[in-house]
Amino acid sequence: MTTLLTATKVTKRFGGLVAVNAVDFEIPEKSIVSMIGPNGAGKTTFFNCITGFGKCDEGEIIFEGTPTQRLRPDQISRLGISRTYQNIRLFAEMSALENILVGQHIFLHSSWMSAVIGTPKVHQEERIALAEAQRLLDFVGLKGQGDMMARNLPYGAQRRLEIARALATKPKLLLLDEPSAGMNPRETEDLTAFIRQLRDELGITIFLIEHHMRVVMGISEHITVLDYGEKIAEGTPAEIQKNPRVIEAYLGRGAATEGMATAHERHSDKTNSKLR
Amino acid sequence: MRTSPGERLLDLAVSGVLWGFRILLVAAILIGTIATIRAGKYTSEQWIDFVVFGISQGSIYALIALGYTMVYGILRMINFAHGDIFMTGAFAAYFLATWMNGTGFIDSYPILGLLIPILFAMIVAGGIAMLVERIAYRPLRGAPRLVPLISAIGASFFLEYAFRGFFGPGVYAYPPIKALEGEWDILGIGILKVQVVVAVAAFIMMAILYSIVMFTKVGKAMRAVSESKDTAALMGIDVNRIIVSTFALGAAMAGAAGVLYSLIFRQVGFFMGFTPGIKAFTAAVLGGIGNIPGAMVGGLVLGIFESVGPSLFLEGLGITRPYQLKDAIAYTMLVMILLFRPSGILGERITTKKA
Amino acid sequence: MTKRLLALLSVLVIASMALAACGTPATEAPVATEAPATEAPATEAPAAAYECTDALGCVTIAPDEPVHIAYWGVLSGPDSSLGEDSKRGVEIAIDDKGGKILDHDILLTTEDAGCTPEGGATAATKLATDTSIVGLIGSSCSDETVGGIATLTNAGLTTISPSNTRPVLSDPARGPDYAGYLRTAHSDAFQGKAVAEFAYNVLGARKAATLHDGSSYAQALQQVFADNFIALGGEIVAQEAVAKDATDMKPVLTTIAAAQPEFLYYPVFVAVGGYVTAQVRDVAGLETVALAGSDGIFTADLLKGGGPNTEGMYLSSPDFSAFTGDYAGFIAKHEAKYGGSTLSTFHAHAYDAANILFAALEKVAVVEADGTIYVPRQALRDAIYATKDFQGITGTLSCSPSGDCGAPVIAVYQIVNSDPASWNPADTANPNPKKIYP
Amino acid sequence: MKKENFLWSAVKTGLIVGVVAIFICFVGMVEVFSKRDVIEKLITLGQFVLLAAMFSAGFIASRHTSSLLEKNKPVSNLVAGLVAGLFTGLVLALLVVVGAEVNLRAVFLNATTTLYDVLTLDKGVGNVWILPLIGAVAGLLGAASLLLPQILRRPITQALVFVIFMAFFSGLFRVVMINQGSDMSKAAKYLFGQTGLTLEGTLIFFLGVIAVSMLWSYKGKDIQAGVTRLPKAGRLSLRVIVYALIAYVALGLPQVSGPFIAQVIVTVALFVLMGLGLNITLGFAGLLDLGFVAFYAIGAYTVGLLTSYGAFGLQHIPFWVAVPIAVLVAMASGAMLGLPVLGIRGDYLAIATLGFGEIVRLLAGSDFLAPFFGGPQGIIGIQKPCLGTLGPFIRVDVPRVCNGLELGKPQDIYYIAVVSAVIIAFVAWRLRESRLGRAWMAIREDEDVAEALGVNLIQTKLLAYMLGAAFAGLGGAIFATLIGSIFATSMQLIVSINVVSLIIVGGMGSIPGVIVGAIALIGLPELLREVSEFRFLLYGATLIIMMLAKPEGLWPSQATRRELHHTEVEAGVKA
Repeated sequence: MTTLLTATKVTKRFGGLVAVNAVDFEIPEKSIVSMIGPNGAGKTTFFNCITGFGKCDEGEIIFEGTPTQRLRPDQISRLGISRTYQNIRLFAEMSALENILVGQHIFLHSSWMSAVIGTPKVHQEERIALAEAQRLLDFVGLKGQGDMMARNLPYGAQRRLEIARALATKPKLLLLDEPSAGMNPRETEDLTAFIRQLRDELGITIFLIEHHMRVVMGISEHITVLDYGEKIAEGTPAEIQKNPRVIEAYLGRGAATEGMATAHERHSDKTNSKLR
Repeated sequence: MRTSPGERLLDLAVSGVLWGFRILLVAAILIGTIATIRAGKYTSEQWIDFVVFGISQGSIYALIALGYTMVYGILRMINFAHGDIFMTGAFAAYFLATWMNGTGFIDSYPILGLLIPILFAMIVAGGIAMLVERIAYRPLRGAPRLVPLISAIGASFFLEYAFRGFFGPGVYAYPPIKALEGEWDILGIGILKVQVVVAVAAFIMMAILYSIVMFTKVGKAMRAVSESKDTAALMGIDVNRIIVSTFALGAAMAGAAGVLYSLIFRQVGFFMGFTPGIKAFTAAVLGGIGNIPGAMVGGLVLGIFESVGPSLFLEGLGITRPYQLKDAIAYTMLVMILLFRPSGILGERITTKKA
Repeated sequence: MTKRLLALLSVLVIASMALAACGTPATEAPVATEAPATEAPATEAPAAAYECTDALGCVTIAPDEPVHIAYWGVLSGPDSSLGEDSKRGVEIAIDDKGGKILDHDILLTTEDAGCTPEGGATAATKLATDTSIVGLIGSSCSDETVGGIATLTNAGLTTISPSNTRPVLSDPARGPDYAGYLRTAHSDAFQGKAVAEFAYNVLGARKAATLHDGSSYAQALQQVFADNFIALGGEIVAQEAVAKDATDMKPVLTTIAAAQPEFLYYPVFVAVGGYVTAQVRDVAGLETVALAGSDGIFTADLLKGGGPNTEGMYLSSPDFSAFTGDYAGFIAKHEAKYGGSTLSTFHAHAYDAANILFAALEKVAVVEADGTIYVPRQALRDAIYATKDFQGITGTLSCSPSGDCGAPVIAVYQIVNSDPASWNPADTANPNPKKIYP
Repeated sequence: MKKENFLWSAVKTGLIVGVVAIFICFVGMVEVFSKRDVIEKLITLGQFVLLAAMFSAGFIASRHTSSLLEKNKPVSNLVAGLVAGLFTGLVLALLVVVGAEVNLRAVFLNATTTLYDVLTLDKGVGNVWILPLIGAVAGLLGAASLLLPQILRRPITQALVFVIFMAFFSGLFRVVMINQGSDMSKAAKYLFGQTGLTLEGTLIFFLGVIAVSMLWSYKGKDIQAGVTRLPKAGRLSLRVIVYALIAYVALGLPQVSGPFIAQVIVTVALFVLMGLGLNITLGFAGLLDLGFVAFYAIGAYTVGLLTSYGAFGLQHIPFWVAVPIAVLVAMASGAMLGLPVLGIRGDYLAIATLGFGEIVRLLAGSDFLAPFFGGPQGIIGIQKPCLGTLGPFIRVDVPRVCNGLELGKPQDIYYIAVVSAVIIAFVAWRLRESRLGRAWMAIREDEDVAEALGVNLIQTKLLAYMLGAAFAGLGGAIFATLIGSIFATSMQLIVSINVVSLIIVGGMGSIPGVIVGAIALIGLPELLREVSEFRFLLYGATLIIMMLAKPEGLWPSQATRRELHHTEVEAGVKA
């Protein structure tokens, strides 16, 4: 298996605080890998480094042989990296369909002038894009809700729409930031199956941050554990579950799995309240 | 997928132009300054005068800017009517002071003759601001960001032209305080008494405001509300009351500024708030909007740039009638500072979520 | 969609009904502007024998209708005191007529022109549409006239401005668009020259500086002064400018001080004038410089804004000793009607302008037995141009073929008392300011 | 919580409205309006305003009473209205009494004896009791109006509003009608007096509107249903007819209405152009630009410099050639502005652009650049557009002769302006529906996410600035030729503020909203030039009221609309 993304000694500081400290990381092609760790461990920051949101201070990230740290987020997305957000960030005042169409932006090439004139090429392009957007909408199970304004969709649908929008960029690597946050067990199960489907059917490599241990352990092939910005462990789910440092990291703050569960719940509360 | 050559060209052009712009500005300033200084038209006393004039003007900008910045900090809203609140304060003080002057009170008790109108102006301005907040802003809380802005613009027009209706389009002369005529000698420099009083009063006022915000219960509540209205409400803070008191406090500062302004410039009229309002808003942004010390710094920087800039930068560049372009300098400075520090001199670095 | 369509449809039905109602004559009758007010008095009043032969047509006023005149000028925005001031002059003139002319009520319409050319254009267009208007007073700002005068002239109207001073407006080569334009205010060409002569010959100044506020009035006037001063042999050591809304003048005055002038001329408006005067003595190097302004600040408001420093200041203005009429009486009426003092300089000019219009109207109007009035427009215009030795309160006025009615007698006054209450240039015993030149 | 006594609440309402009425008096409105009639020789506008205040006091009190009392008792509603009106009248009476003793004029200029005369109907202070009496009656009527059944209330309200509207603009209608010829002139004189409606006119309008409104409420549903029942082809032809009618009205309007209305419409169209431009930068891309007048100025100055035969004209090129150049120059300046402020966000951007607008105005009017732009003396002698060829230069200071049709009058410029506005609206609509439009909106919603989805922020934002600027530049170009002269003083910050306001009032991001907003905020005030003193007062009040009543704008964007439609459908399905 070839490596899709390699990160070497990635470091990010906020003032005196080292959020991510010299983390080495690899994502094999067509795999599902996860990153876990307590709240504030630097997982999302690491995500941001990969997608170019906040440039990392040191280290190197190479995606399919291209160093990405000097690229802007839009250029990185063109390389084939796409993501979702911890607290859903849809374009609230746009319809669901339009949200996905924005995701297709990089595949549309008509200039504004030809759009004004309305050349046949533009119409053609738009028609294809619309069909594709519709297909993605159906794919994530939002059939018939394309005209709904994103902010008016129910929570679960918003999550799925966000994934559909990320898929519209035809990514090779999809970064999911706590996709199961705020979901009930039933929805979580569906989600797990859906993520698998993405990898198996579309061949997309998945990198996920997740608090929900059942999801993580269930689908990940490889797990990295971050604590205080440092990588404290990595390996298969089975290895991680046994790793003493991981247990300590979580246990040290209270209870082992309960602790994780509470953290998770607290977190999903937060996301919920932010929604409206 | 790789970036297209056209796109790379655009990137290059953008950063080229940006840097060109920065370099050009800095070069223009340097060349202008050097040329002016080498021409030696002004004595060092005159340079000091320029700075002193700038400080007194700047401290008034700062006082008005405080209101902008406080309201912005809490509501993320540009209170466009703030300049006109300043005007209402000046009018209130004018009528009181004229009456007091008629009775000879001001001449016999100059300090009280200064303080009472200021207090009165603060009360009137605060009251009007509360009224404006109640009618034009409160029902719009939670509306899209620009809706309160338009309402504020409407309030600004309304106040201006209501006062024009009340008091006519002419100007009124603020009564002079005899005790404040002449100069004081400070460190060997003769400085006008009025200017000293205005600058000192402005600083005292700002210090009081700063301590209110930092150390009192209300101030703490204000800061809490500015962090998050919801959380503050959960903590048992009456958010509405805090917002109203923020408006009132900011408006009181503007009212006081109105009196100080009238003391220096002596003219009170219905349109007097417009330009200082815009300038103070600029000052607030310059310092980093939402930040109280930032408003002070922004006001002073703006005042000094306006005063010194035309002579120092423009004359050396051979630009005729430089003072006509005083405001252009102020705004160019603003853009330049934002180019180097996109969130103002003392502003928070992270502006992502604020907009 | 259907609902919206329907709403639209209903609006359109109403609109088309209205259009049909008033649209039919659009094909029959020629378009309004082409034949203004020739609206057949023959059909209207069959008894009347008068037939309008005027080149510009006539205004017909039925027995029960008022005589309609209009005032246009700046009535909103920061400059509104200028326009409001003139408007009051017109209103007092109407009051003095008892509100009646030729036994008809006088109806005054006002239009805001906002001190901008586009405001002037819009106001003029609106007024030109109203065929009942006989004559106009206005505009306030020269910019407004530039924007609107062609429209008014072409509509056959005549306007008398009380406060435009830009020289080009009454230039002999001003062009046919200005045929309907006269003014009782004086051209700045006279004024700048008078001040220059005063400064050079009387005060003996050789180094002068000027300051203007970016308005076209001030900029032009200080340039006239500078040209004349240089022509006399003097030196202009500094020509500076500030923005119209500037308040802190000390920096620019410091710049002027560096050039060490003996005479500082700032022919600006009241706001800037007040600020400059109040602050000028505080600037090192300008403690003793002679100060001079012009008619833009020839008002008690300058004393309010300028304070004690105004004492000793020179102001050029129309010569008030030539004010033959009862200016004090005018001021008393003003006080009674509006409370407080006048707002600007040109109320008296507006009063005179209105009276010139009335006089001309009384001269040319044809009054029928039943009270119907016909006002031939060209004749009215000619009558205004023919005004000679009119006894106004600003002096004895005669209109030139290029539209200058104001007596170009410019005097220089000196302020002797900085108390606004003492302002009375027309007083014979204790005038303030006092005329000192010529 | 114990509910308030309804009488006490009515007293409060009466007092508050009374204070508002005093405000209206002191602003000077009552006195000035008392010189204008609503119905000739019967009721002046000033009296009407006061009556309306008392009436609404009664109305508000009555409505409040309904909410206070559990059981609906019409008598208490009427009593509340009476009390409220009475107290409003009492407050005003108090003003008269106090005013007779104390010289309020020392502070409030409009507290004149004329005002007191108006308030007491010229009957003197001794008869001041008449005020509360009138107040009580008006309040009672106000309360009674609430009790009317809906079927009557709506037509009466509509008729009243229409009559007031006609009375307010009577001068305008009268002049337009008189200019149509003698028949219309007679009709005009029958309907309109010198400053208001005649009694006959009032009755005709009042009854006419009531009739139409009643008809609509009885038959409206049938007509609506009739249209929906039409076959597709029928509806299509109906639509074609409607569009043809619109075109017919648009073409004929300036010829009928005369130059003033044409000029007002041109002004509105210019603001529509600017509004559409800013709608791209602000409405679509969310970039708050408070210096938008700069591009307008640049467009105007470019045309001025290129076509003027005055002192500063560079070339006497034809208008039609100058306009595209002006648009391109404005576009370039849009890029010039856009580049340095690319990284600035939110309100920082607002003030930076405001600065840009001010810099452009200051430079254009400055002495420093006066040799190029005329400084305060402006650029005059801008050539009018000519359909046909322009004659050769004869002298620099003489306009070239137009061999053909010269479009000099406002009615002619009208066509240029309206056609431009229609074309630009179409362009804006196409842009909105394109990939670029979606990218702009994505930036407006969340800049970071848009970038992460591959939207090139630099390119997209720059295009927003450039296209917005181009539209405004076109507006400026037409402005220059309409007025024939340009001065820097025309390019004030207030223009930018107006443009921002009209976009929000119309509905942000909505193209028809821009047009509606421009009509409401630019067209109406232009028509109100007669009441110039209160123009901006009313304008300010309107802005506040509109934001309170319809914060989403008068004609919200399609997304909102579609959303509403969607919920409607859902509701339909459920039902």
